[in-house]
Parts: sequence; structure tokens; C-alpha cells
Amino acid sequence: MKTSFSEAIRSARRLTTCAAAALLVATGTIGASAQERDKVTIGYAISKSGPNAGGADMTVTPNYELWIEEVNAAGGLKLPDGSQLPIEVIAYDDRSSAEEVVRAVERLATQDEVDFILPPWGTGFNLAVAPLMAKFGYPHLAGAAVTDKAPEFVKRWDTSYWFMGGSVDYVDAFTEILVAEREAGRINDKIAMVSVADGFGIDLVKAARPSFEEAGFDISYDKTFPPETSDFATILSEAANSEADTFVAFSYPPHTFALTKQAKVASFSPPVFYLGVGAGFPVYPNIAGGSVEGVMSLGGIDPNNELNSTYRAKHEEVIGRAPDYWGSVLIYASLQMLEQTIERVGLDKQAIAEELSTGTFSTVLGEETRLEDNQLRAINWVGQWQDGQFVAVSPEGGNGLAAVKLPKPDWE
Amino acid sequence: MLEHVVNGLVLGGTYALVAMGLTIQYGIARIMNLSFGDTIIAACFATYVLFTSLSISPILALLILVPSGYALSNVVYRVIMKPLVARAPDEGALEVDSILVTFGLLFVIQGILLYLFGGGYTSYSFFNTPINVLGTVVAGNRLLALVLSLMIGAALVIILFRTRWGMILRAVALAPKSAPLFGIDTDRAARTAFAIGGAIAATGGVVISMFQTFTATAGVVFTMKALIVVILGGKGSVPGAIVAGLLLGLVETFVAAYVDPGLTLAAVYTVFLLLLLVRPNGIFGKA
Amino acid sequence: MKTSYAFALAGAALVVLALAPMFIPEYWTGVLLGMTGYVTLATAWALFSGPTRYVSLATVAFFGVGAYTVAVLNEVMPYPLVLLCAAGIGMVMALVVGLSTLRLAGVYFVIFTFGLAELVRQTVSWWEVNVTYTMGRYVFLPFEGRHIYWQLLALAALTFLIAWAMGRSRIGLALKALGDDETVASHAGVDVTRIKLLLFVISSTIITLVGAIQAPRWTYIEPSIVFNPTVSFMTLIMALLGGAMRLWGPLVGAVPLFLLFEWLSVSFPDHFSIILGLLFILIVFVMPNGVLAKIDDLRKGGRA
Amino acid sequence: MSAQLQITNLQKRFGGLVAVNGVSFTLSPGEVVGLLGPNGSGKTTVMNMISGALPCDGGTVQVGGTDITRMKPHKVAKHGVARTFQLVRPLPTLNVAENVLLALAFGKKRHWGREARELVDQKLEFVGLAGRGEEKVGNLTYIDQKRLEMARALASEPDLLLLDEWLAGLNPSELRIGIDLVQHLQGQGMTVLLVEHIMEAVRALCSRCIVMSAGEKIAEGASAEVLRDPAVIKAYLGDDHA
Repeated sequence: MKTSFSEAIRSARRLTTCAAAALLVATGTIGASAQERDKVTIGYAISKSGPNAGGADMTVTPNYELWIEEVNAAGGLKLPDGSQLPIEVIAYDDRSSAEEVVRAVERLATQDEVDFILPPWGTGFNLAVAPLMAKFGYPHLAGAAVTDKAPEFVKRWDTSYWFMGGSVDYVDAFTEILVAEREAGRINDKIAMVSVADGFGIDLVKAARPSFEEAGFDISYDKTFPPETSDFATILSEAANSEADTFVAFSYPPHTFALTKQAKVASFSPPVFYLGVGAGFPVYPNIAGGSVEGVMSLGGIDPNNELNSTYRAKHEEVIGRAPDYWGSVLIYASLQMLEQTIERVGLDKQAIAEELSTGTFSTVLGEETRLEDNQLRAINWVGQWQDGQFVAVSPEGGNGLAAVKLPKPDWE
Repeated sequence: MLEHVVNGLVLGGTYALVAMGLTIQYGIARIMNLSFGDTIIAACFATYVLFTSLSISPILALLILVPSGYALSNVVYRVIMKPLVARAPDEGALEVDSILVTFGLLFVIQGILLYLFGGGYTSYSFFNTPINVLGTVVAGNRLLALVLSLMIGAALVIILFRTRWGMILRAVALAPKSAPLFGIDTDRAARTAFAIGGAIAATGGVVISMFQTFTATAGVVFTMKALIVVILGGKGSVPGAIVAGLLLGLVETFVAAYVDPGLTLAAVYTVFLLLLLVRPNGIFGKA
Repeated sequence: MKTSYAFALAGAALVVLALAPMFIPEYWTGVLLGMTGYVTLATAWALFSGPTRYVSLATVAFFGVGAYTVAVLNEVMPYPLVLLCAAGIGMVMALVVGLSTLRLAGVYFVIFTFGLAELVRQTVSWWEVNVTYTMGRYVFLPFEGRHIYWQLLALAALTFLIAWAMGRSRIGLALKALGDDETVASHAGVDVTRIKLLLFVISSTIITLVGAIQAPRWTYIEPSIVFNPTVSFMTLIMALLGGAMRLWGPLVGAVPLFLLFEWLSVSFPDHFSIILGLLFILIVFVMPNGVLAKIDDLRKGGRA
Repeated sequence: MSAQLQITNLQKRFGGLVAVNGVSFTLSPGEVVGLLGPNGSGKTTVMNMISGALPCDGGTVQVGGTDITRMKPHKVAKHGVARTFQLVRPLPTLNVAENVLLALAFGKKRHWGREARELVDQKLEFVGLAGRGEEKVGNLTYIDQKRLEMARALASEPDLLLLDEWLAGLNPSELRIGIDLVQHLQGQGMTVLLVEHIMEAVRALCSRCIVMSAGEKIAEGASAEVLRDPAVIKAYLGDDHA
């Protein structure tokens, strides 16, 4: 017993030392920060490791890096008075843990006292940091987060902005195409649908069921699979047995790639072949062995939009690879909006928040990008591989969208 | 029905292939290697680099990577594991130490891969050719995993049960303390076993990279699957690992086909937990 | 005398820690919060796994169940009742698991508990997807970091009190004995199964509560977030680093390791994994039996 | 007066091997009885079945008139049966006093606190370890570990003591001490069942002996007679010496 008491005392002493050290460090940094401004600090916490790293590394991090490099190369962020300030970056790894991302944002806000905080990757993590962003008064430009509850969140956190739309939007646009195809007699009214059992898959499938059924489709195969699934032989053979002309998978990149490979092996090539995240990645054609014509997914770009082509070229030049055809462009647009807002109203967070809600911006999405009720609505909901490009499509085309080309040709 | 059996066996082939390496490392070298999956991932990336940058076919890559896997594991054993084995007073202590140290190793390998390749998804396509097996079309690369696992398994069984070397390895597995009394160099035997495990991990990595999308952080998934197969099959048992691996593939396929794909993993864990309760030493384990 | 000193000191430390959020910036409250969470997890883990030497990786199964209970119930009943429910669910689950698994030993128990965590996670996912048709759940409780921190601090204090009282009781003696030799303990009259089960239930209930208390911090809960296996591994490592057989061991392991992780992720965000891994290997080589044992050794060495 | 220990038709099989076959015997209160037999004859198996360490395949065990056949070891201990182990098994993380305290706290009665500490001292003094309660068990000599083993068994406050080769491995002077200790217990009226190979000890301690061979009881009676029994000698030494 004796030893444990003395140990108790020592441990307690150690703890107090820690707390005291913490206090010291804290007060020290506060004292140092009130200086003449010679830069703008921007911080973010992103999943550099752990299971979320794959998604973050594709859509979010490269765009943050690209944008910051471009701004600094041009002399820094422009302010209303015409002066320019370079951006200094503080980037943390949230290690794909919700607790880490929360603490990292607290650190950025209260310890590093950065001027702006860019959001993490993923719906869950954006929601985890949303209350803190609101509390510390940072505008929250939630880029990589698909949620139907955006209108509610905007009410709850009025300085949050949602750039990726909701699952209902994506599904309804897709249903519209399906209806047109059925009326043209190119597909039957059966749909085989699979989805990954996590937030993304469930959200979309929940929107898809009523949407498809209302449009008179029969969902003849409807299953979920765990995110760890890597073998889709059985799922695809069951889907093929369901005699549906439409195959829909709300999947993540590993599943999207595996589904494609297996579909080729099994010569499963239904008239409509729609996959989730990953089908819009530039590496996708390699994975499918070149034959991707007609494969559909979320997102898509307008190949005639020059702003966008310039962006893609720049991304490839700076990052060393092309951006994906869905999320990247939205994230990048959100950063451009932030940049232009600062140029118009300066660094005051309140003013920035107001300008983001009401202003009109020139972004890679178009010359007149604006938010409606703090949400970006000018999103390309459905894309399709056509002639080596993943283009945004609608039943008839027009308005920056190409006409959908169905049925999908067989795999080569 | 037959279709599901074929698909299940092909899927199980991958599990068996991966698990054999771990069962040898754990059963004979007595190292519970938590960084096993990360070794596989490292081999995946190596194959990918060889294929995309140097246009070396993954089949040829086997000839490069399998010996490398053997050599590297050999070095790892000499540098990290041997001092632990030497100082461990009993088997339990070695188990805890090896769990902890390979947990550290896991992070090192993962960190290096993250540094070199980033956290993104990596995938390419090779030998994704349809092959007809008993009326079911399966992917060539997956079939290769099954064929390789059966071949390696057979070779290992022959070595273990028909050669002097195998007898030495088995003796070390059964009685590490008394084996030296018969003039057996336990250190060398354990090192060889650990290195063979590493070579099998490399084989698994090369084959898996052909069909599966991988990330730098995906290693733990393979470790866990392999661990389950190893425990199901019985620690150190090569035939056990093959049977358990194939069984797992069949269970997953049948649950996906007849119950719900959403329950495949839950089913695997249920089978695993039940078997563990009924036969705590695995299918082929001794009581 | 000594006991009352120690208690006074511990009480004073508790007061200082409780008042800390008033004086330190939000971020440091967050650090204290995370640290207290892990100290509690590691201490609760060691409560069972230390003396019995059953290495459990089921920590996150209970942690996640606690968090999920809050996510499911936070809108239908008052918060204290939710916590009570979480504790109850954790307790029942621990009873069922304990009754079926405590006869497994060694690595089988390790793998079993890991499998259990995955099974719970898969089952919750499947249930949410197919029965309730939701995956993510929202927790909108009006808690800030410090509120959660205070709750965790109280739970940590309670855990220490339990561990301390246990160490001085008949049960503590029996526990030490059965860690040495189950057969001897049982022939001396110790109901080995019952005591192990009791400890497992207490330890698991505390772990469940940690998950429940921490849930409001993330606003959004889904299985991949709350059943993150890292939690199990971190808990285990912290407890082992400090020494799982001693009352203060887990604390001594958790505090520096947590601060180290924090420092690493702030200073070396791109090399976190490599440095962490190397440190880990180093710790195993230099301090095989935990920090406290190492300190003991050094002290003895110094005297001799 | 009823029997302190009564076992009837005890059976035990390990796989195909019959380890104990139809063994019955009775101990009266205060008796010290030897259980003899060559290695592998099933003595320790009988001990294990009495103390609850092994489940019986058939037959019954009664202690003080109560059937304890299906009781788990800790229940058996609470029922007044204590045992020592063939090889000493001190608990290394506990000190000497705590080893004894464990059995006091969980034995027939529940002792804790100051009263228990006094009882610990009493037991230690009885076995000759007075004042050494704070020592680590690892530092004890072999005879002292045997003493501790005995103290721990006595701390359960048993009515029946099972000594499994408790005297084995002692040198002649230590053996004398050991025999004295058991005789001391005998004087206090303790019932003892003694598995023993040292004939000197058996002659000195046991009024009565039971002999087993190949799982069966082959002889029972007064020590002097039993030890002269040709069947017993044959069992021990083989046919040539009969």
C-alpha cells in the first residue's frame, strides 16, 4: 500500500504540473498574437491517415493546396483596400477520428487563432465541427458533405454553407433520366439497387426508394453491403438474376472499382449502369480497362466550360493528377467564393458571412455562382462517361448539360 | 447453388492465402504479428509501382517481391523480434510483447506508405479476365489467388510433414523450450518461419493488388480477417488455415446470396464466436 | 494518516482540475477532456484486465454502445435517464458476454473480444439500415466541451474510488490471487467465475458511460465513428504502458501518451504514424513492464 | 457419531482410461488416514474429486453428512474441506500474510479487518512462520513454503484437511518438523487424509491406511498390517517381490 500512496502523490503532482504548463503555453500564445497583420492564417484539419484519408486525399486536400498555392503565387489574398496578404497554413491530421477533428478545430480557433478554418472531409465530420465553427464565429463552408438536412442546419448554424446538395437532389435528377428512357422504350421498369451500409449509402438509398417507386419503377433487388466488402461476385449475379435493366450502386471508391471489375468479368452490362463515388475519378477508366463509355454516377462537368477546363489543367499541373469530376470542383468553387468575399469585405467574419449568403461570385462553376439559403444549388447532379470525359447529363441536354446516351454499350 | 460454391471457394482462396503466412508466424515463430496486413499492403504498393512505372507484370513481380518479403521479414525478426524472444520469461509475456511491438511496426509501415503514396485509393486492372469454372464465370486474378493458396498450402504441408526441416519447425512450434536440448537451433527455425510468413504475405499482396482497391491504411482489415482464419483453423495449422479460409468464403457468399449481403460480416463473426466457444482451439487445434 | 493525506491531495487535485476550464482556453479544455476520457477508459480497462490478465479488445464495443444509446434516446428522455439507460444496457451486455466468454483464455479471449466489437458494430449498422432506415443520428444536447469534461472528471474520480476501494477489499485480494493462480484461489474458497464476472461488468459499465458522456461532443453519430477500433488499441496501450496491475498505472500511461499524441499530431502531422510507431517499439524495448515498474526498478537499482 | 468423510463408489474416466473405479471409504472425525499407492494409481484423482477440482463420473462424496459431490471447489472449501498441492503453489504477488488472509477471508467463515489479521498471525505462528508475514513468498525456503501452504489450508478453518504429498522433498530434519506439525493438528482433533509415499511418515501419523492400485482400492486397515499385505507389496514393487 505504501508505494501506491507515494505514487498517488507523485502522479497528482505530475498532473498539476501538466495543467500549469498548459496554462502557461496558452497565455503565452494569446499574448503574442496581437501584432501588426502581415499575413492571413488559414487552418484546417483533414484525414491524412485512417479510413477517411482516401476520400479526403481525392477531393479535398489537393484543392486546398492548389488554391493556397495559386493565391500566394499571385501575391496573396486581396483586401478591399487593394493590399495583399499571403496565406499561412496550419494543417492537422484528424486521423479519421471524430474526437480528433473536434479538438483540432478547437485548437485552430482558440490556440492558433487562425483567421479562417476550412472544413474537414465527410458528412459526419462536418457535422461534428459545425457547432464549434458557429460558436467561434467562423464561416463554415461545408464542402464534402451530402445531406438533405442542409436547410435545417442553416437555421441552426446561420454561418454554415452547404456545397454538395442533398441525396434527394441527386436521386431525383437520375429518376428523371430513367423515366425518359423508359418512355422511349429503352429500359424496363425494374431496378436493381445496392448500397454501402454507412451514412452516404443509406442517405441516398433512403431518397432513392420513394423516388423510384413514385416514378413507377419496381426495385426488384435492394440490398446493402458492409463498407468492408471487397467481393461483389454474388451481389452482381443476384442483381443480374433480377432482370432489371437498371443497376444502381450507391458505393464508395473501393466498391465502385470492385463492382466495375466484377461486372466486366461477369459480362454484366445492363442498359443503365450507375455507380457511386469513384466512378467520377480520373483513374476510373484505367480501372475499367479503358471501356467506361456510358457508365453513370454523381456529378459530372461541362466540357465546354472554359473556366473548368483551366481549373482541371492547373490542378494537374500543381498536384500532379487530375481532380475528380464531382466534389473537387465544388470544393474549389467554395474556396474561390471565400477569396472573392475577402476581396470585397475584408477579414471581418461577420461581414464575410453576410456576403457569402447574398453575393454573386465568379467561380469554376460559372460566372454567376450564388448560394440559395446558404446552399449551392447549381450542381451537376448526374454525370456519364462520354468519349473519355465524365460529363454532366440530363434527358434532353442543354444549359451546360449533355444529353444522356443510353443504353450503355457492352464492356469491351 | 453450384455458382455460389464456386464464388465462395474463390473468395475463400484469398483468405486462406493470407492466413497461411500469419498462422506460420504465430504458430511456429510464436510472434503475433499485427503488422501482417501492412506487409501485404506494402507488397500491393510495390506491385503497383512495378506495374505502372516500370511496366513489370505482377506475375513477374512475384519473382522480385516474394524473395524481398522473405529477406525483409528475416531482417525484421533479427532486429526486432529476437531480443523480445530472448528476454521473454514465458509464452504469455512474448505474446504481449509481440502484440505491442508489431502494433508499433504497423504504424511505421503505414506511415512510410502514407508518406510515399498519400492516403488515396489505389487500384489498377490486371488479369481481370473471365474464366469459366464449372459454369460459373470468375475473375482470373481471384482464381489465381485460390490456385496459389492451394499450391503454397500443399508445398508447406509437404515441407512440414515430409522433410527434416519441417520436423524441426514443428518441434519448435510444439516445444520451444525443449527443442534446443535436441540440438535444434530454435532461433534459426523461428526466423525462417517468420520469413516464410513474410514471403507469403508478399505473395498475397501481389495477387490482391490485381483485384482489390487498396489504401495505405487498409492493412488492419487484412490482419483481422487473417487472424480470424488463423484462430478458426487452429494456431500454426496450415491445413486448418486453408479449410477455415475457404469456409469463411463460403459462409460470406451463402449469406450474401440467401440472407442479406449486409449481414456477411456479422455472420462471419457469429460463426467465429460460436466456433470459439464450442472448440476454443480451432477446427484443427488440439485441446 | 497516510490515507487521509492522499485523499486530501487527490481531492485538491480534483478541485484544481475541475476549475481548470474557467482559466484555460477552450482547446486545453478539449485536451483535458480527451485525456480524462482515456484515463477513465484505461483505468476501467485495467480494473478487469490487469489482475485477471485477460486482454480485452472489447473496449470500443461498450464505448460505442454507450454513445449509440445517447444518440438513440437523447430526444425521448431526460439526459440523466439516458445515462442510466446506457449504463444498464452496458451492464446487461457485459453480463451476457462475460457469462459466455470468461472461460476462454489467452489470445482466444483477445480475438473474441475484437470479434465482439466488430459484431456489435455490424449488427448496429444492419439494424439501422434495414429496420430504422437511418444511419447517422444527431445528438443536439446543449453541452460544451467543459460540461462533458466535468462529467468525465466525475466518472474518472468514481472509477478511481472504485479501483482504490477494490484494492483494499476482500475482492481485491481475491483478484490478485486469481491472477496468480486460479486453482489455488478457488480452493481457498474464492468463487472465481463470479468475481471475474463482477469485475467485467463494473469495468464494462464504466466504459459504456465514457462513450455515453462523450457522444454529445460529435453532434453526429454513426457506427464507423463510435466503433472506431483505435479506441480499444489506445486504451490497451495506455494501460500497459503505465502498468495495468497498479491503481495509478493506467493514469501514468494515459496522460503522457495522450499528450505525446497531441504533440505529435500538432508538430508532425505528416509523420505522425512513423514517429508513433518508432516510439512504440522503443517503449516495448525500454519499459517492458510499464512505466511504474521501470521507476521501481530504477529506485531499487539506485539504492543497491 | 457420523463420518467426517464418506466416499462411495467413486468413478473417474479420462477418455478411455479408467482412473478411479468404484472406490469407497470413510473417515471418522479426528482420524488421520493415509491414502497410498504407486504412481498413477489414482490417489491424486481421488483428492481432486473430493476437493471439487475434478467432476465425478459416478459415486458420491459426503462431508459431515452433506453431499458435496457436484460442488465447485470454492463451495467445497466453504464447506470445511481444505487442501494442499503436490507441488507448493504460493501466490507470488501476495506476501506471506496475504496468502493466509485470502483463505481466512473466503474460507468457512468470512474473516476481515483486524480480527482477520490476528488470525493470520495465529496461523503463521502455528506453522512456525511467526513475524514473517510481510515477506515475499519468493524469498521463502522450501520448508517455509510448505509451512505457508499448510497455513493457508488451515486458514480456511477446515474440518477435513487433504494433504497431497505435503511431506515430499524434505530433508530428514525438515521431515521431523513436518511430522510434528501434523501430529500437532492431530492433537487438536483435525481429520486428515494424507497422500504420502514416505513410509516413515505414514507409520508415525496414520492409524489406518487405504491402498489404491490401478484406480481400485486393494487394501484398507491398520497401517502396520496393511503395509505387510502381500498384495500391497506386489502393487508397489511388482510380481517378483511378492
